[in-house]
Amino acid sequence: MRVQSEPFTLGEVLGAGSRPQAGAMVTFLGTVRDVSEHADILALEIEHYPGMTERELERLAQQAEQRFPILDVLIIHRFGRLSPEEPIVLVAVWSAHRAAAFDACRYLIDVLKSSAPFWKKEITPTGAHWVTDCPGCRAGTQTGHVHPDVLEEP
Amino acid sequence: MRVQSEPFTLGEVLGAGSRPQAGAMVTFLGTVRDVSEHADILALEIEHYPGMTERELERLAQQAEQRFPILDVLIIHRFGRLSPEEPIVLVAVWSAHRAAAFDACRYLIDVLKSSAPFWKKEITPTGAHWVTDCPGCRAGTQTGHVHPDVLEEP
Amino acid sequence: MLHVKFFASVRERLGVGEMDWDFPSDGCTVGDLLQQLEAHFGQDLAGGHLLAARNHVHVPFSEPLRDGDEVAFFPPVTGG
Amino acid sequence: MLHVKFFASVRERLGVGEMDWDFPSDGCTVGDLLQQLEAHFGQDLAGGHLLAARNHVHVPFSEPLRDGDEVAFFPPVTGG
Repeated sequence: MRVQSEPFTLGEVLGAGSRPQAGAMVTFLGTVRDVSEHADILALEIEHYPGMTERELERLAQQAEQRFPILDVLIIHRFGRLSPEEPIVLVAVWSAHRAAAFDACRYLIDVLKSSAPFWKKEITPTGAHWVTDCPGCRAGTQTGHVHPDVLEEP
Repeated sequence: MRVQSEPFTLGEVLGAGSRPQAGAMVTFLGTVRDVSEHADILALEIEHYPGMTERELERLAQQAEQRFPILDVLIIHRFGRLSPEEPIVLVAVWSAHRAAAFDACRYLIDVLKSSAPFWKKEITPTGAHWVTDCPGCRAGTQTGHVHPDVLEEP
Repeated sequence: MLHVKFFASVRERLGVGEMDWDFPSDGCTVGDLLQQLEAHFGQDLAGGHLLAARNHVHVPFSEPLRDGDEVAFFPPVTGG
Repeated sequence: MLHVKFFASVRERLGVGEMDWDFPSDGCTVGDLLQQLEAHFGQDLAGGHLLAARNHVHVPFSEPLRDGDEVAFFPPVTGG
């Protein structure tokens, strides 16, 4: 587990990729896109909860290791100000066979997105806004729904 | 698509990993294990069908691009004599969102394993044998089943 | 004493990242604390989309608190 | 003329990697060619687990051949 503001590259953190006994490695790399549903993205600001973040990522990795026959897990998540094309998150899973590596990697990024305490703010040419990821906000189905979305100048 | 005997590392072939417009990259790396179901593995010899291999990998990549909303695909597969921990195959898929990248990467490695013309021979301390990947051989359920498995000295 | 933290849009709305708060009383829950904080700040904290953590672990609003706890309030997470 | 190739265990069993073979006749299929080759080599090529390609494309044994084709026979593939 690493929670850091510094950029990283796949080559730096994974080297050749292989690990003894592992026949399969699956990685997921999430990067900053230069456009969202709403606007061009100049930068992404990621806030996190120091202390809880590390604990939560550790818990998720342990959960994956109990749930799937895997050999090792690496999670790196960045915080701070990130530019388009920069890496945000890397999840790498090593296992003897590919099915477990795919399943565990996908599980980890899914649960990370719903439980690790990170929050993204998109900086666009017309302002900054927090990314929301709640069904009420998205679908507009919840009556009297007011999400704490704060708009501000970039 | 690359079909080569030379080793490669993730860092060399993927660089930072990110590509413009892609928010997600999923990779699968298959490496030589030092043990199989039967024996310790000293090396793996991979034979292929030059000409057909390239054509088949190109066809699979196009199929994936038609089937899933993805932006780019990279496939590298090695042939020749490989030692434990060396990379065999890399499949990398870039897309705007993670679901398509996971689905396409898994699809590609699954279809590659069943249609790309590569054959593996395991070199063990007691001899060499072709890896078989047919249900009849594995389950021993097919009556009169004789798989063309040739044993020879290493 | 409780140590209370706010993150992301909640932090920005309140203009406060962290604060100490006198431990209310035994049996007090995360939800009770939230009501007191909303009264203190004179505003609804999150329109029903607030999450809470106690000592770095996600908890429901029914979670009871103990003196010395660190309690955090934040909107749904959007990492990854 | 057909150009015929064998791979992996099939190649090793026959001791032949590639060979030319006179084009049998119009209407001849991959399966027909296989029967002629088995007669020529005096052995069953693959115990029912043989795959075939015509001009670098997987084909069923019912595939008709044309003069000048490259035809390959091999066991189930095991790459990846």
